[in-house]
Amino acid sequence: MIEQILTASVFASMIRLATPYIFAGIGETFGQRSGVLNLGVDGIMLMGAFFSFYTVYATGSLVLGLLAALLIGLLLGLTTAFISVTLKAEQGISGIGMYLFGLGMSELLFQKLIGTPKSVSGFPRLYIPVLSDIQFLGIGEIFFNHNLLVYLAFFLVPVSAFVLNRTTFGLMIRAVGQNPEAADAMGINVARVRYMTVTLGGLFSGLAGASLSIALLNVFQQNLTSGLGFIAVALVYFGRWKPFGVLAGALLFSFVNALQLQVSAIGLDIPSEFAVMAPYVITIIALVFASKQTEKPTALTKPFERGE
Amino acid sequence: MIEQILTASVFASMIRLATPYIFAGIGETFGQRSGVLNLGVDGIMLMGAFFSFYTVYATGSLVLGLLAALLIGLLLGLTTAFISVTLKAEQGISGIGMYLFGLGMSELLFQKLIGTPKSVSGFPRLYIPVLSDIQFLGIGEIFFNHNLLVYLAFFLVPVSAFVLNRTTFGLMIRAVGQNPEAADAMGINVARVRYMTVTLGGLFSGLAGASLSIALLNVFQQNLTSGLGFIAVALVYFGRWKPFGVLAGALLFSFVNALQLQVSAIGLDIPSEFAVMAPYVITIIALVFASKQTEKPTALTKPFERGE
Amino acid sequence: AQDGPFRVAAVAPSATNDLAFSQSMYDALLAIQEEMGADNFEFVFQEGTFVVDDAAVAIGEWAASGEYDLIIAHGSQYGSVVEEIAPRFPEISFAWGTDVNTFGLDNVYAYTPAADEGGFINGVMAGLMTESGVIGVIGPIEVGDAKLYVDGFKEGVAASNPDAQVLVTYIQSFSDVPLATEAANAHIANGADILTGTAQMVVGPIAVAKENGARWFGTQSSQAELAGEAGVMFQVYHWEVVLRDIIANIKDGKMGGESYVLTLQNGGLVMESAK
Amino acid sequence: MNNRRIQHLQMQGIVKRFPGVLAVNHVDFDVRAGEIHALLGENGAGKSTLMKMLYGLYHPDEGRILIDGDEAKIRSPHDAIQQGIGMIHQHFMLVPSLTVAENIALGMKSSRGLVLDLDVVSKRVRRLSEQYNLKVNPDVPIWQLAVGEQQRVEILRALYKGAALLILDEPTAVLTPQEVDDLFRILRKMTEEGHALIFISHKLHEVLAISSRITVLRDGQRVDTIPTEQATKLKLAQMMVGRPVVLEYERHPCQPGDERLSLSGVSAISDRGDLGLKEVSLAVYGGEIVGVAGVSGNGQRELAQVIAGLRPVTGGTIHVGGLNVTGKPPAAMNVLGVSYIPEERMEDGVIKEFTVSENLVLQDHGRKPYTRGGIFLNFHVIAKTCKEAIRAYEIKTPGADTPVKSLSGGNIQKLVLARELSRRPKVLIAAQPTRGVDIGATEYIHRRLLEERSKGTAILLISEDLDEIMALSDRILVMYEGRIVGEVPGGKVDVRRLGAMMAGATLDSVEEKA
Ligand SMILES: Nc1ncnc2c1ncn2[C@@H]1O[C@H](COP(=O)(O)OP(=O)(O)OP(=O)(O)O)[C@@H](O)[C@H]1O
Ligand SMILES: Nc1ncnc2c1ncn2[C@@H]1O[C@H](COP(=O)(O)OP(=O)(O)OP(=O)(O)O)[C@@H](O)[C@H]1O
Ligand SMILES: [Mg+2]
Ligand SMILES: [Mg+2]
Repeated sequence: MIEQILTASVFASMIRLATPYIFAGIGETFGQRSGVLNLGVDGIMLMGAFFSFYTVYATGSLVLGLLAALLIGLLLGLTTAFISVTLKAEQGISGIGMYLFGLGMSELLFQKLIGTPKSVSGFPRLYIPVLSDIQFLGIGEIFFNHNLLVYLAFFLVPVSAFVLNRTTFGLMIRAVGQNPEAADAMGINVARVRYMTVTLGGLFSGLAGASLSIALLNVFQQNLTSGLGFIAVALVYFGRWKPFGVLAGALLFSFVNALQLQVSAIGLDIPSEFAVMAPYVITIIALVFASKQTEKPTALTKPFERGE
Repeated sequence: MIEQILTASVFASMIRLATPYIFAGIGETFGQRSGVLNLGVDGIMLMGAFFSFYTVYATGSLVLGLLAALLIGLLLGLTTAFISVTLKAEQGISGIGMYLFGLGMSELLFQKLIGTPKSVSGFPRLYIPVLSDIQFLGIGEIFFNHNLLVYLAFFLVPVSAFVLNRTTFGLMIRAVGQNPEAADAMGINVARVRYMTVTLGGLFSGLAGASLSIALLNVFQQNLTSGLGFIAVALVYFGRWKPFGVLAGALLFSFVNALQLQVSAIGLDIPSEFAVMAPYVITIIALVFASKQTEKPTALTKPFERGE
Repeated sequence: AQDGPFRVAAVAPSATNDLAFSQSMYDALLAIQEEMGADNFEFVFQEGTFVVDDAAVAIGEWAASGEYDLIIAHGSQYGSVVEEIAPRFPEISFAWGTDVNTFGLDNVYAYTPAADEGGFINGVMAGLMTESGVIGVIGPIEVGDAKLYVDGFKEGVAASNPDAQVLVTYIQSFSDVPLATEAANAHIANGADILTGTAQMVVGPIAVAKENGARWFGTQSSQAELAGEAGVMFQVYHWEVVLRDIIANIKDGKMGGESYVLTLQNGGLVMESAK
Repeated sequence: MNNRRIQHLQMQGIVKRFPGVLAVNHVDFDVRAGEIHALLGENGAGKSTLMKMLYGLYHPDEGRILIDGDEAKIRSPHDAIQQGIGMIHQHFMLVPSLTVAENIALGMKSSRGLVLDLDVVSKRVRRLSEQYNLKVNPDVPIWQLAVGEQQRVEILRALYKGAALLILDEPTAVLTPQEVDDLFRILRKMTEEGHALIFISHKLHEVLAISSRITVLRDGQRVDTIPTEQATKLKLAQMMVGRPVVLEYERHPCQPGDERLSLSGVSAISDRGDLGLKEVSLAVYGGEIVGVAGVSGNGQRELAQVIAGLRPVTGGTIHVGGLNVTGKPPAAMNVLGVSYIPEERMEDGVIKEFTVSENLVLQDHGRKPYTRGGIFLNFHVIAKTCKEAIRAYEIKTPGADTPVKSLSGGNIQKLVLARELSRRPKVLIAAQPTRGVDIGATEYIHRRLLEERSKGTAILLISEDLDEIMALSDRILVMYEGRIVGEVPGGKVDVRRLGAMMAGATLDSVEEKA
């Protein structure tokens, strides 16, 4: 029974499901560590998903599709930075604004330019000679049977952790997120650091969108993400502002989802109460066990102004 | 042309649309003013909507339906308070947990107990002798042709403003939200005040749900609110933590929606770009004009612990 | 797989209780099972599979197991997967929708509803019934079968009553009941005495029609019970028709190559009137 | 309001442990109606912790509290207030967005039941403030008040609530000499009326002036309790630190070098939106310490921030080493060799959550040798440099990787000093460098500043502590309402004269009177 449920394909599915959460969550982590909450992730994801999809649909080029997602992510990230850093708008509500914008605009463009749901052929699964064939514990299927963007997402986790903890840029990000006044007094350009992290976050959100529309789902439709970006924001809290924490949250969350799929695919009748309660129970458990020693950026959502 | 668009029925529609936002937004205002962010509003609304609907469906009694909504709102409000005040969980993520719970549980119960969408006869429109007949400027139709819960929502706005600004309870709420350490040192029980506001918020969210399912729509269906509770949370920021600010935001938001419906209902062809951009543009404008002199509770989302 | 019961595996993007797209297929499979008997017909149904790669894995595993006679990919986003996997398993039959493209493969069926047909009929009736000459339509987003239905409805009204006004509001959401309700209210306020609409948020407009003495035309499934005396006519999808044909074909050895359209003619679309 | 009087309060055998710290170790303490009992001790000696237990904020692990012989259970501030105990905290416990009257009404019963009676509260506050000569407008929000006024609100609140016993935790740390005099007048009046007072301060002369008994704590233990008549500065300092302390510094005569820093006609807007700095001109030369004296809120903070590049200038020019740096950001000031020890060290000087070593390299992390290629941090070098600094500056910390927030105030100040001085500054701005710092650390910081002076650094010392200004400065500038109203040479200065100038009298008028 257990072997029937916990098959290699469940774990492979978990890894695929986790991919967009990782992209978006890591991007959001950079922003939040520097003190900027971006609630508009989902909107940027939708725009990234649409632009990459449309580019692939129109040109057939996956590379151009990826570039389109990066470009729109960059632009909307810059806009978010402008609104929250330069205009110093309330981050809670301006993020909702960006979400509504991305949601509406991607839908509008979709209707004008495409019309009905179409599919494209997105990033193919990569066959990695020896690795993909490992039968032992299903390792080949679980880890080495995915498309490029899946690998990229997982690769970005250690890279981001390294950047945050071991580089001068990371030190500046953390300083700005914890105490912008002190960072400013130490000669760090608070606004510039925040512009960089928020724009980076936009870029990652764009990638997250592309990972859906041209790598995992290969379709576009209105509200393709259906709130996935908000869950990614929640995962940043869940992961205590650490890239590996975000990864763990994304995997846990995706595992529960994959498990539910598998349970219904093999025709098991598990009471649906279980399915309903699972995310809630997991959330609460995670909260209780979450270390209180967090890296929480104390200046999160606080705009910075000299002489205040 | 303008008279064709800005009819009395558009304003009446605005007032109806605003009702659930007002209930939920005012409830959230109490919680936030005391320093607790409750992101689970939408989940509590769904549960309130379901329980009141089911009670009316089963018993035919509107009074019992209202009580059911209040009861479940109270219970879930207490749960939220327990998680955020006693367990000191991260408010961002625990709210999402409550949302998922309410969403899943209301859907499950709906399927088990009712099955397919049904309708009930909810609160009827009240005819108020002289007032409802005022023809001048359509005042009778706009203001005095609604059901009891609509009046209740609007009545709660000045009451809440009074409670917050002019009562000892309101003073405690504001102190706890701004500086819990100082409030504690003055002998105020910070936890108790927060329990009360968050539970009150739950109660109001339950009412918001009931206003949909047994007063305005008189139907229930899975995810009946479709994220309305999240917008209510955003309206609290928009309204700068003041009941009248929340009211203004709810009316503005609902007015834009009602206007768009009217425009297409009279067969006008307005480019959909307008519809898409409107909420975003309004958000930004509101942010730019929003007074920076806010009542923002500085301890928002911060759990309180003595000796830290 | 010729001996024993006929076995079907199906994958769909949303939940089997969505009261819409996925549920319509799930209900159809249940109906077939009822007809043929649980001994002769078995099926598994993987719901909530919005990640195409996951669907690909499931479809691949089902195909490779050789245990299934028919694999249904219920969602237009699964087209590329079917196109890729089906050629490798010529002895297994695949069906996907909603679309008409079988990729020129002999073991692939495609299916789609002609929602404009029932829309047209509803429209003709609405045109004849309206007294005010104003008819309100509440749609979600201008795509797919919602668009087909609304366009068919407009043509129907134009055919029976060229003077009647059909006013369409797309509320840009499949689920926002409060907004759909006020859209219906706006139509009523502007003189509409007949309403119609599509997608799951129409429960709100139906209640509005009832409350204001207006009449309601529906689509996708029967809303007769909910609409009560307001209800007039409903276009109901019956995927069983397609499934029945496909199963008979497979038993005869014809594995695919055909595309089905649910129509009034073939009984895939049924007009049900309110009592 | 509570009219009960406490005749004798005793704390017996009190113990309080925090994870890894024995903060209070079997301490006996008592206070009687009509007396002021002073509590002395270095940073971290346990003074605040002991008092927070009396006020119900912490709970003792052992020991008991007796009020007039009966054991009292004080589980929360609410209980303490009920017993007639009031406390004025080291960090004020006021809600900034609320008005004075609202802050006082907070947690009190209203005469109108659930509805607030702010007008009644205001009236009573006015009456009380006349009675005690404590000028406060009850209807303004707290954030508009200067620190001294905020303290008056705290005292009024305690009086309003009828506190029979009042704890004052470092009430004078942020006050000017005049304000201290006013405070002492009020405290004496309160003792005459039968209040019992507990007074905490690091300033020995204040303790000698106001108290009737003195208890000294060291490392959580009570060293001794003595009547004030038997105490001297030197004796108290020795009891606190556990070794002899130098209270006078040797100083070489000043040998001014080149002009390092000059301001001409500099103006700036304060946080309150008015002109906080009005056409200030001054110059500081290498090898001298220029002291800036003044009452809190007279533009000293703005002056320091303007020079550090942290506050925009609305008029005038600033030169460093002959270069015009007006309007340059903090980064440029760093490069030019301007070091800044900010007044609010916890807010502006360090990042509390960062480790000691991260804080030490915060400014220069992007420069060699702390980085490789400007991108990667060189942890090896950072660790080594940090260890040296900890040793050289005697920073008491468990290690280089300890978060700064778990260090004591004095040690955090040493850390800031270490960072700023290790950069070999040409100009050093030191704002309130020893505020809230104990005698031992103060002595250390003063010696370091004098060392820096003999190395030829130009030092601008901004302080509200007149003793400090007089002990260290070669020249003293006095600020009043954003202007420099006078300059006197350092050394032997008439405190009364200086005080009068700080209160707004001009140099001429002061000289006339003298
Ligand atoms: N909440 C706490 N948790 C852990 N340790 C604490 C806490 N509060 C105080 N301490 C520790 O207890 C000891 C005594 O601290 P306390 O604040 O009483 O000193 P103090 O005498 O008031 O010093 P200062 O003159 O700096 O105000 C210190 O070592 C301090 O670090
Ligand atoms: N943004 C602000 N706008 C107006 N007033 C403020 C603002 N922020 C703080 N204040 C209050 O104004 C008061 C006076 O501030 P100011 O900086 O002039 O006094 P100060 O000398 O420098 O006080 P301190 O002794 O703490 O340094 C302070 O007590 C502060 O609480
Ligand atoms: Mg202390
Ligand atoms: Mg000052």
